Amino acid sequence: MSRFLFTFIILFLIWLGFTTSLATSELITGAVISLIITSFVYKTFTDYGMKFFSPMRVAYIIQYLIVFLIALIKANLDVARRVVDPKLPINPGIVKYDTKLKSRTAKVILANSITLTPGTLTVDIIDDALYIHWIDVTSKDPDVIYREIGESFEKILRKIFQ
Amino acid sequence: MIIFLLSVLGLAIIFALIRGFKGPTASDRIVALDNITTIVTAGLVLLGLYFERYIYVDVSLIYAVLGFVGVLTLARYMEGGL
Amino acid sequence: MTWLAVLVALLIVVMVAAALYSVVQKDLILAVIGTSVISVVLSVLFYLLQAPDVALTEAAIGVALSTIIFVIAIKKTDRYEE
Amino acid sequence: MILETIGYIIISIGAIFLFLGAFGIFRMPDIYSRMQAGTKATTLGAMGVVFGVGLVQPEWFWKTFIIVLFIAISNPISSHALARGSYKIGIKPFTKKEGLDDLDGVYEAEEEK
Repeated sequence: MSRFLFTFIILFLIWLGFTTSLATSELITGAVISLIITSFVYKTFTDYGMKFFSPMRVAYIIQYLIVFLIALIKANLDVARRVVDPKLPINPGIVKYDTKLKSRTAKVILANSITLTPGTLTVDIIDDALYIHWIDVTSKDPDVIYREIGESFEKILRKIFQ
Repeated sequence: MIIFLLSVLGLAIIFALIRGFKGPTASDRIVALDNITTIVTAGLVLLGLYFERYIYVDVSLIYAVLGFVGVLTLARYMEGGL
Repeated sequence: MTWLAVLVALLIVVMVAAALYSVVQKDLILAVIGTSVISVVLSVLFYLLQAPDVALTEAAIGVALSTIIFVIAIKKTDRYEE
Repeated sequence: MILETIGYIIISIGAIFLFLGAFGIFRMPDIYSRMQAGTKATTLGAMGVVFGVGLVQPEWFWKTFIIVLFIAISNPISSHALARGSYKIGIKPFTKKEGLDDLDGVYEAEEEK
Protein backbone atom coordinates (compact mmCIF):
# COMPACT_ATOMS: atom_id res chain seq x y z
CA MET A 1 0.00 0.00 0.00
CA SER A 2 2.77 2.38 0.92
CA ARG A 3 4.57 1.56 -2.31
CA PHE A 4 1.36 2.28 -4.22
CA LEU A 5 1.07 5.74 -2.65
CA PHE A 6 4.73 6.53 -3.29
CA THR A 7 4.49 5.67 -7.01
CA PHE A 8 1.27 7.66 -7.33
CA ILE A 9 2.79 10.77 -5.77
CA ILE A 10 5.89 10.65 -7.97
CA LEU A 11 3.84 10.16 -11.16
CA PHE A 12 1.41 12.93 -10.23
CA LEU A 13 4.30 15.34 -9.59
CA ILE A 14 5.72 14.53 -13.03
CA TRP A 15 2.28 15.17 -14.56
CA LEU A 16 2.12 18.55 -12.81
CA GLY A 17 5.51 19.41 -14.23
CA PHE A 18 4.46 18.45 -17.75
CA THR A 19 1.23 20.44 -17.79
CA THR A 20 2.23 23.30 -15.44
CA SER A 21 -1.40 24.26 -14.82
CA LEU A 22 -3.72 23.91 -11.83
CA ALA A 23 -7.05 23.79 -13.71
CA THR A 24 -9.50 21.28 -12.19
CA SER A 25 -9.95 19.25 -15.39
CA GLU A 26 -6.18 18.86 -15.79
CA LEU A 27 -5.82 17.73 -12.18
CA ILE A 28 -8.59 15.12 -12.50
CA THR A 29 -7.18 13.75 -15.77
CA GLY A 30 -3.74 13.56 -14.23
CA ALA A 31 -5.00 11.75 -11.15
CA VAL A 32 -6.88 9.17 -13.23
CA ILE A 33 -3.94 8.51 -15.56
CA SER A 34 -1.50 8.28 -12.63
CA LEU A 35 -3.82 5.78 -10.92
CA ILE A 36 -4.01 3.59 -14.04
CA ILE A 37 -0.23 3.57 -14.53
CA THR A 38 0.42 3.05 -10.83
CA SER A 39 -1.79 -0.02 -10.67
CA PHE A 40 0.40 -1.61 -13.34
CA VAL A 41 3.90 -0.66 -12.23
CA TYR A 42 3.92 -0.14 -8.45
CA LYS A 43 5.44 -3.53 -7.72
CA THR A 44 8.54 -2.89 -9.80
CA PHE A 45 8.79 0.89 -9.44
CA THR A 46 10.24 1.03 -5.95
CA ASP A 47 11.45 -1.19 -3.13
CA TYR A 48 10.91 1.35 -0.36
CA GLY A 49 7.53 3.07 -0.32
CA MET A 50 6.44 5.99 1.82
CA LYS A 51 9.12 5.59 4.47
CA PHE A 52 11.42 7.13 1.89
CA PHE A 53 9.96 10.53 2.75
CA SER A 54 11.18 10.63 6.36
CA PRO A 55 12.76 14.00 7.24
CA MET A 56 16.21 12.52 7.81
CA ARG A 57 16.23 10.99 4.34
CA VAL A 58 15.07 14.21 2.72
CA ALA A 59 17.89 16.07 4.45
CA TYR A 60 20.41 13.50 3.19
CA ILE A 61 19.00 13.73 -0.34
CA ILE A 62 19.47 17.50 -0.31
CA GLN A 63 23.03 17.05 0.99
CA TYR A 64 23.66 14.53 -1.79
CA LEU A 65 22.39 16.95 -4.43
CA ILE A 66 24.74 19.68 -3.17
CA VAL A 67 27.78 17.34 -3.15
CA PHE A 68 26.79 16.13 -6.62
CA LEU A 69 26.42 19.62 -8.10
CA ILE A 70 29.82 20.71 -6.79
CA ALA A 71 31.40 17.55 -8.24
CA LEU A 72 29.63 18.16 -11.57
CA ILE A 73 31.00 21.68 -11.89
CA LYS A 74 34.49 20.48 -10.94
CA ALA A 75 34.20 17.72 -13.54
CA ASN A 76 33.39 20.21 -16.25
CA LEU A 77 36.28 22.52 -15.42
CA ASP A 78 38.51 19.42 -15.49
CA VAL A 79 37.20 18.35 -18.91
CA ALA A 80 37.55 21.90 -20.24
CA ARG A 81 41.17 22.04 -19.08
CA ARG A 82 42.03 18.73 -20.72
CA VAL A 83 40.27 19.52 -23.99
CA VAL A 84 41.77 22.97 -24.47
CA ASP A 85 45.33 21.98 -23.53
CA PRO A 86 47.26 21.47 -26.80
CA LYS A 87 49.27 18.55 -25.32
CA LEU A 88 46.10 16.57 -24.42
CA PRO A 89 47.20 15.43 -20.90
CA ILE A 90 45.38 12.09 -20.56
CA ASN A 91 46.38 8.63 -19.34
CA PRO A 92 43.21 6.54 -19.75
CA GLY A 93 42.47 3.05 -18.51
CA ILE A 94 39.67 0.88 -17.10
CA VAL A 95 39.76 0.16 -13.36
CA LYS A 96 37.69 -2.08 -11.10
CA TYR A 97 35.79 -0.41 -8.28
CA ASP A 98 34.23 -2.49 -5.51
CA THR A 99 31.09 -0.98 -4.08
CA LYS A 100 29.75 -1.76 -0.61
CA LEU A 101 26.19 -0.80 -1.50
CA LYS A 102 23.57 -3.55 -1.59
CA SER A 103 20.42 -1.92 -2.99
CA ARG A 104 19.99 -1.96 -6.80
CA THR A 105 18.59 1.57 -6.92
CA ALA A 106 21.57 2.87 -4.97
CA LYS A 107 23.97 1.16 -7.38
CA VAL A 108 22.29 2.78 -10.38
CA ILE A 109 22.40 6.22 -8.75
CA LEU A 110 26.05 5.68 -7.84
CA ALA A 111 26.88 4.66 -11.43
CA ASN A 112 25.11 7.71 -12.86
CA SER A 113 26.84 10.03 -10.41
CA ILE A 114 30.23 8.53 -11.20
CA THR A 115 29.59 9.07 -14.90
CA LEU A 116 29.01 12.76 -14.31
CA THR A 117 31.95 13.43 -11.96
CA PRO A 118 35.58 14.25 -12.73
CA GLY A 119 37.31 12.03 -15.25
CA THR A 120 35.30 8.84 -14.78
CA LEU A 121 32.76 6.92 -16.86
CA THR A 122 30.98 3.74 -15.75
CA VAL A 123 31.31 1.03 -18.40
CA ASP A 124 29.60 -1.92 -16.73
CA ILE A 125 28.23 -3.25 -13.46
CA ILE A 126 28.83 -6.94 -12.73
CA ASP A 127 27.50 -7.99 -9.31
CA ASP A 128 29.34 -5.78 -6.80
CA ALA A 129 32.03 -4.50 -9.13
CA LEU A 130 31.77 -1.34 -11.19
CA TYR A 131 34.15 -1.14 -14.15
CA ILE A 132 35.11 2.46 -14.63
CA HIS A 133 36.94 4.17 -17.46
CA TRP A 134 39.25 6.66 -15.78
CA ILE A 135 40.80 9.33 -17.94
CA ASP A 136 43.84 9.87 -15.72
CA VAL A 137 44.83 6.65 -13.91
CA THR A 138 47.07 7.70 -11.03
CA SER A 139 47.16 4.40 -9.13
CA LYS A 140 45.97 0.79 -9.32
CA ASP A 141 45.58 0.38 -5.57
CA PRO A 142 41.91 -0.45 -4.72
CA ASP A 143 41.90 1.79 -1.62
CA VAL A 144 43.12 4.79 -3.59
CA ILE A 145 40.55 4.09 -6.31
CA TYR A 146 37.77 3.85 -3.72
CA ARG A 147 38.80 7.10 -2.06
CA GLU A 148 39.36 9.09 -5.24
CA ILE A 149 36.26 8.08 -7.18
CA GLY A 150 33.23 7.44 -5.06
CA GLU A 151 33.71 7.64 -1.32
CA SER A 152 31.89 10.94 -0.79
CA PHE A 153 28.83 9.70 -2.70
CA GLU A 154 28.79 6.25 -1.19
CA LYS A 155 28.78 7.51 2.41
CA ILE A 156 25.61 9.53 1.85
CA LEU A 157 23.94 6.89 -0.34
CA ARG A 158 24.45 4.27 2.39
CA LYS A 159 22.62 6.52 4.83
CA ILE A 160 19.76 7.09 2.38
CA PHE A 161 19.25 3.46 1.34
CA GLN A 162 20.02 1.57 4.54
CA MET B 1 22.96 38.36 -27.67
CA ILE B 2 20.75 35.31 -28.25
CA ILE B 3 21.86 35.16 -31.89
CA PHE B 4 25.50 35.08 -30.80
CA LEU B 5 24.81 32.25 -28.34
CA LEU B 6 22.93 30.36 -31.04
CA SER B 7 25.88 30.66 -33.39
CA VAL B 8 28.13 29.18 -30.67
CA LEU B 9 25.74 26.22 -30.46
CA GLY B 10 25.77 25.98 -34.28
CA LEU B 11 29.56 25.77 -34.24
CA ALA B 12 29.33 22.99 -31.64
CA ILE B 13 26.90 21.07 -33.86
CA ILE B 14 29.28 21.45 -36.80
CA PHE B 15 32.15 19.93 -34.77
CA ALA B 16 29.93 17.01 -33.74
CA LEU B 17 28.84 16.53 -37.36
CA ILE B 18 32.46 16.38 -38.52
CA ARG B 19 33.08 13.62 -35.98
CA GLY B 20 29.91 11.93 -37.22
CA PHE B 21 31.09 11.87 -40.81
CA LYS B 22 34.70 10.96 -39.94
CA GLY B 23 34.43 8.66 -36.93
CA PRO B 24 36.08 5.29 -37.60
CA THR B 25 33.50 3.04 -35.91
CA ALA B 26 29.71 3.08 -35.63
CA SER B 27 29.96 3.89 -31.89
CA ASP B 28 31.70 7.19 -32.62
CA ARG B 29 28.87 8.18 -34.89
CA ILE B 30 26.27 7.27 -32.28
CA VAL B 31 28.11 9.40 -29.70
CA ALA B 32 28.03 12.29 -32.15
CA LEU B 33 24.28 11.77 -32.71
CA ASP B 34 23.64 11.70 -28.97
CA ASN B 35 25.48 14.96 -28.54
CA ILE B 36 23.70 16.61 -31.46
CA THR B 37 20.36 15.69 -29.85
CA THR B 38 21.39 17.22 -26.52
CA ILE B 39 22.70 20.40 -28.15
CA VAL B 40 19.48 20.71 -30.17
CA THR B 41 17.46 20.34 -26.95
CA ALA B 42 19.26 23.35 -25.49
CA GLY B 43 19.15 25.30 -28.75
CA LEU B 44 15.39 24.91 -29.15
CA VAL B 45 14.77 26.35 -25.69
CA LEU B 46 16.98 29.28 -26.61
CA LEU B 47 15.05 29.79 -29.87
CA GLY B 48 11.84 29.71 -27.86
CA LEU B 49 13.25 32.55 -25.75
CA TYR B 50 14.05 34.48 -28.94
CA PHE B 51 10.53 34.12 -30.39
CA GLU B 52 8.98 34.46 -26.90
CA ARG B 53 6.43 31.68 -27.40
CA TYR B 54 5.77 29.25 -24.57
CA ILE B 55 4.52 26.39 -26.79
CA TYR B 56 8.01 26.08 -28.30
CA VAL B 57 9.42 24.74 -25.04
CA ASP B 58 7.28 21.61 -25.44
CA VAL B 59 9.30 20.46 -28.45
CA SER B 60 12.41 20.61 -26.31
CA LEU B 61 10.65 18.64 -23.59
CA ILE B 62 9.93 15.86 -26.10
CA TYR B 63 13.61 15.79 -27.03
CA ALA B 64 14.68 15.60 -23.40
CA VAL B 65 12.28 12.73 -22.65
CA LEU B 66 12.58 10.69 -25.86
CA GLY B 67 15.93 11.74 -27.30
CA PHE B 68 17.87 9.00 -25.56
CA VAL B 69 15.55 6.16 -26.59
CA GLY B 70 16.96 6.02 -30.12
CA VAL B 71 20.54 5.98 -28.83
CA LEU B 72 19.65 3.30 -26.29
CA THR B 73 18.14 1.10 -29.03
CA LEU B 74 21.22 1.46 -31.22
CA ALA B 75 23.49 0.65 -28.26
CA ARG B 76 21.49 -2.45 -27.39
CA TYR B 77 21.68 -3.60 -31.01
CA MET B 78 25.47 -3.20 -31.08
CA GLU B 79 25.80 -5.26 -27.91
CA GLY B 80 23.74 -8.06 -29.45
CA GLY B 81 20.82 -7.79 -27.06
CA LEU B 82 17.42 -6.31 -27.98
CA MET C 1 15.33 38.25 -40.62
CA THR C 2 18.38 37.60 -42.74
CA TRP C 3 20.12 35.34 -40.22
CA LEU C 4 17.01 33.18 -40.16
CA ALA C 5 17.20 32.69 -43.93
CA VAL C 6 20.90 31.80 -43.65
CA LEU C 7 20.16 29.32 -40.88
CA VAL C 8 17.41 27.65 -42.91
CA ALA C 9 19.73 27.37 -45.93
CA LEU C 10 22.48 25.82 -43.79
CA LEU C 11 20.06 23.33 -42.27
CA ILE C 12 18.86 22.29 -45.71
CA VAL C 13 22.47 21.73 -46.82
CA VAL C 14 23.14 19.53 -43.76
CA MET C 15 19.92 17.62 -44.40
CA VAL C 16 20.76 16.90 -48.03
CA ALA C 17 24.29 15.81 -47.05
CA ALA C 18 22.94 13.43 -44.41
CA ALA C 19 20.38 12.03 -46.86
CA LEU C 20 23.06 11.37 -49.48
CA TYR C 21 25.26 9.76 -46.83
CA SER C 22 22.56 7.37 -45.73
CA VAL C 23 21.67 6.43 -49.32
CA VAL C 24 25.27 5.69 -50.35
CA GLN C 25 26.19 3.83 -47.13
CA LYS C 26 26.53 0.03 -47.30
CA ASP C 27 26.45 -0.49 -43.53
CA LEU C 28 22.75 -0.14 -42.71
CA ILE C 29 23.26 0.88 -39.06
CA LEU C 30 25.18 3.93 -40.28
CA ALA C 31 22.32 4.63 -42.67
CA VAL C 32 19.89 4.56 -39.73
CA ILE C 33 22.10 7.09 -37.90
CA GLY C 34 21.94 9.24 -41.04
CA THR C 35 18.14 9.16 -41.08
CA SER C 36 18.15 10.08 -37.40
CA VAL C 37 20.22 13.18 -38.17
CA ILE C 38 17.78 14.03 -40.98
CA SER C 39 14.81 13.89 -38.64
CA VAL C 40 16.54 16.06 -36.01
CA VAL C 41 17.35 18.71 -38.63
CA LEU C 42 13.86 18.44 -40.15
CA SER C 43 12.21 19.05 -36.82
CA VAL C 44 14.38 22.15 -36.25
CA LEU C 45 13.29 23.34 -39.71
CA PHE C 46 9.59 22.87 -38.91
CA TYR C 47 10.20 24.75 -35.71
CA LEU C 48 11.81 27.69 -37.51
CA LEU C 49 8.96 27.80 -40.04
CA GLN C 50 6.46 28.45 -37.20
CA ALA C 51 4.92 24.98 -36.98
CA PRO C 52 5.71 23.77 -33.44
CA ASP C 53 3.00 21.08 -33.49
CA VAL C 54 4.48 19.41 -36.58
CA ALA C 55 7.95 19.73 -35.04
CA LEU C 56 6.66 17.98 -31.91
CA THR C 57 5.35 15.03 -33.90
CA GLU C 58 8.46 14.82 -36.05
CA ALA C 59 10.65 14.80 -32.94
CA ALA C 60 8.68 12.02 -31.27
CA ILE C 61 8.39 9.81 -34.35
CA GLY C 62 11.71 10.51 -36.03
CA VAL C 63 14.00 10.21 -33.04
CA ALA C 64 12.40 7.35 -31.15
CA LEU C 65 9.89 5.34 -33.15
CA SER C 66 11.39 5.11 -36.64
CA THR C 67 14.86 4.35 -35.25
CA ILE C 68 13.46 1.47 -33.20
CA ILE C 69 11.53 0.05 -36.15
CA PHE C 70 14.56 0.27 -38.47
CA VAL C 71 16.85 -1.36 -35.92
CA ILE C 72 14.41 -4.22 -35.34
CA ALA C 73 14.15 -4.72 -39.11
CA ILE C 74 17.96 -4.83 -39.41
CA LYS C 75 18.13 -7.28 -36.51
CA LYS C 76 15.73 -9.61 -38.33
CA THR C 77 17.63 -9.40 -41.63
CA ASP C 78 21.23 -8.44 -42.47
CA ARG C 79 23.42 -5.61 -41.32
CA TYR C 80 25.44 -5.21 -44.52
CA GLU C 81 24.09 -4.49 -47.98
CA GLU C 82 25.60 -6.44 -50.87
CA MET D 1 16.25 42.71 -14.09
CA ILE D 2 18.90 41.18 -11.81
CA LEU D 3 17.37 37.77 -12.43
CA GLU D 4 17.58 38.38 -16.18
CA THR D 5 21.29 39.26 -16.00
CA ILE D 6 22.05 36.17 -13.91
CA GLY D 7 20.05 34.08 -16.40
CA TYR D 8 22.03 35.38 -19.36
CA ILE D 9 25.32 34.72 -17.56
CA ILE D 10 24.27 31.11 -16.84
CA ILE D 11 23.16 30.65 -20.47
CA SER D 12 26.54 31.91 -21.71
CA ILE D 13 28.45 29.53 -19.42
CA GLY D 14 26.26 26.67 -20.62
CA ALA D 15 26.84 27.54 -24.26
CA ILE D 16 30.61 27.59 -23.71
CA PHE D 17 30.48 24.14 -22.08
CA LEU D 18 28.35 22.77 -24.92
CA PHE D 19 30.94 24.03 -27.38
CA LEU D 20 33.80 22.51 -25.36
CA GLY D 21 31.97 19.19 -25.23
CA ALA D 22 31.58 19.06 -29.00
CA PHE D 23 35.22 20.12 -29.39
CA GLY D 24 36.24 17.32 -27.04
CA ILE D 25 34.38 14.79 -29.16
CA PHE D 26 36.29 16.13 -32.13
CA ARG D 27 39.72 15.98 -30.47
CA MET D 28 39.96 12.96 -28.16
CA PRO D 29 41.83 9.85 -29.34
CA ASP D 30 39.38 7.00 -28.62
CA ILE D 31 35.69 6.37 -28.10
CA TYR D 32 35.70 6.20 -24.29
CA SER D 33 37.57 9.48 -23.85
CA ARG D 34 35.24 11.06 -26.39
CA MET D 35 32.29 9.87 -24.36
CA GLN D 36 33.81 11.39 -21.22
CA ALA D 37 34.08 14.83 -22.80
CA GLY D 38 30.76 14.47 -24.57
CA THR D 39 28.65 13.32 -21.64
CA LYS D 40 29.95 15.59 -18.89
CA ALA D 41 30.33 18.83 -20.77
CA THR D 42 27.12 18.53 -22.79
CA THR D 43 25.08 17.56 -19.72
CA LEU D 44 26.14 20.58 -17.67
CA GLY D 45 26.00 22.79 -20.76
CA ALA D 46 22.44 21.85 -21.67
CA MET D 47 21.37 22.06 -18.03
CA GLY D 48 22.89 25.53 -17.78
CA VAL D 49 21.26 26.84 -20.96
CA VAL D 50 17.80 25.50 -20.12
CA PHE D 51 17.96 26.63 -16.48
CA GLY D 52 19.14 30.08 -17.54
CA VAL D 53 16.15 30.44 -19.87
CA GLY D 54 13.95 29.53 -16.91
CA LEU D 55 15.50 32.39 -14.94
CA VAL D 56 15.08 34.91 -17.76
CA GLN D 57 11.38 33.99 -18.20
CA PRO D 58 10.19 33.16 -14.65
CA GLU D 59 6.78 31.85 -15.78
CA TRP D 60 8.55 29.09 -17.75
CA PHE D 61 10.52 28.00 -14.72
CA TRP D 62 8.72 24.74 -13.87
CA LYS D 63 8.81 23.34 -17.37
CA THR D 64 12.49 24.16 -17.79
CA PHE D 65 13.11 22.53 -14.41
CA ILE D 66 11.50 19.31 -15.65
CA ILE D 67 13.66 19.43 -18.78
CA VAL D 68 16.80 19.84 -16.64
CA LEU D 69 15.76 16.87 -14.51
CA PHE D 70 15.23 14.62 -17.52
CA ILE D 71 18.53 15.64 -19.12
CA ALA D 72 20.36 14.85 -15.88
CA ILE D 73 18.76 11.39 -15.67
CA SER D 74 18.76 10.28 -19.30
CA ASN D 75 22.16 11.44 -20.55
CA PRO D 76 24.38 9.25 -18.34
CA ILE D 77 22.16 6.23 -19.00
CA SER D 78 22.57 6.45 -22.76
CA SER D 79 26.33 6.94 -22.54
CA HIS D 80 26.63 4.04 -20.11
CA ALA D 81 24.73 1.73 -22.48
CA LEU D 82 26.87 2.91 -25.38
CA ALA D 83 30.15 2.33 -23.51
CA ARG D 84 29.09 -1.21 -22.56
CA GLY D 85 27.97 -1.95 -26.12
CA SER D 86 31.24 -0.69 -27.58
CA TYR D 87 33.27 -2.81 -25.19
CA LYS D 88 31.24 -5.91 -25.95
CA ILE D 89 31.82 -5.64 -29.71
CA GLY D 90 35.54 -5.51 -29.00
CA ILE D 91 36.63 -1.88 -29.17
CA LYS D 92 39.64 -1.73 -26.84
CA PRO D 93 40.34 1.49 -24.93
CA PHE D 94 43.35 3.58 -25.91
CA THR D 95 46.01 3.26 -23.18
CA LYS D 96 49.49 4.69 -22.93
CA LYS D 97 50.85 1.83 -20.78
CA GLU D 98 50.15 -1.90 -20.65
CA GLY D 99 47.88 -3.49 -18.04
CA LEU D 100 45.53 -0.59 -17.44
CA ASP D 101 42.48 -2.47 -18.73
CA ASP D 102 40.82 -4.34 -15.87
CA LEU D 103 37.80 -5.36 -17.95
CA ASP D 104 40.00 -7.38 -20.31
CA GLY D 105 38.78 -10.99 -20.32
CA VAL D 106 35.98 -10.51 -17.80
CA TYR D 107 33.20 -11.18 -20.31
CA GLU D 108 34.89 -14.38 -21.51
CA ALA D 109 35.09 -15.61 -17.90
CA GLU D 110 31.40 -14.80 -17.46
CA GLU D 111 30.56 -16.79 -20.59
CA GLU D 112 32.32 -19.91 -19.30
CA LYS D 113 30.48 -19.86 -15.97
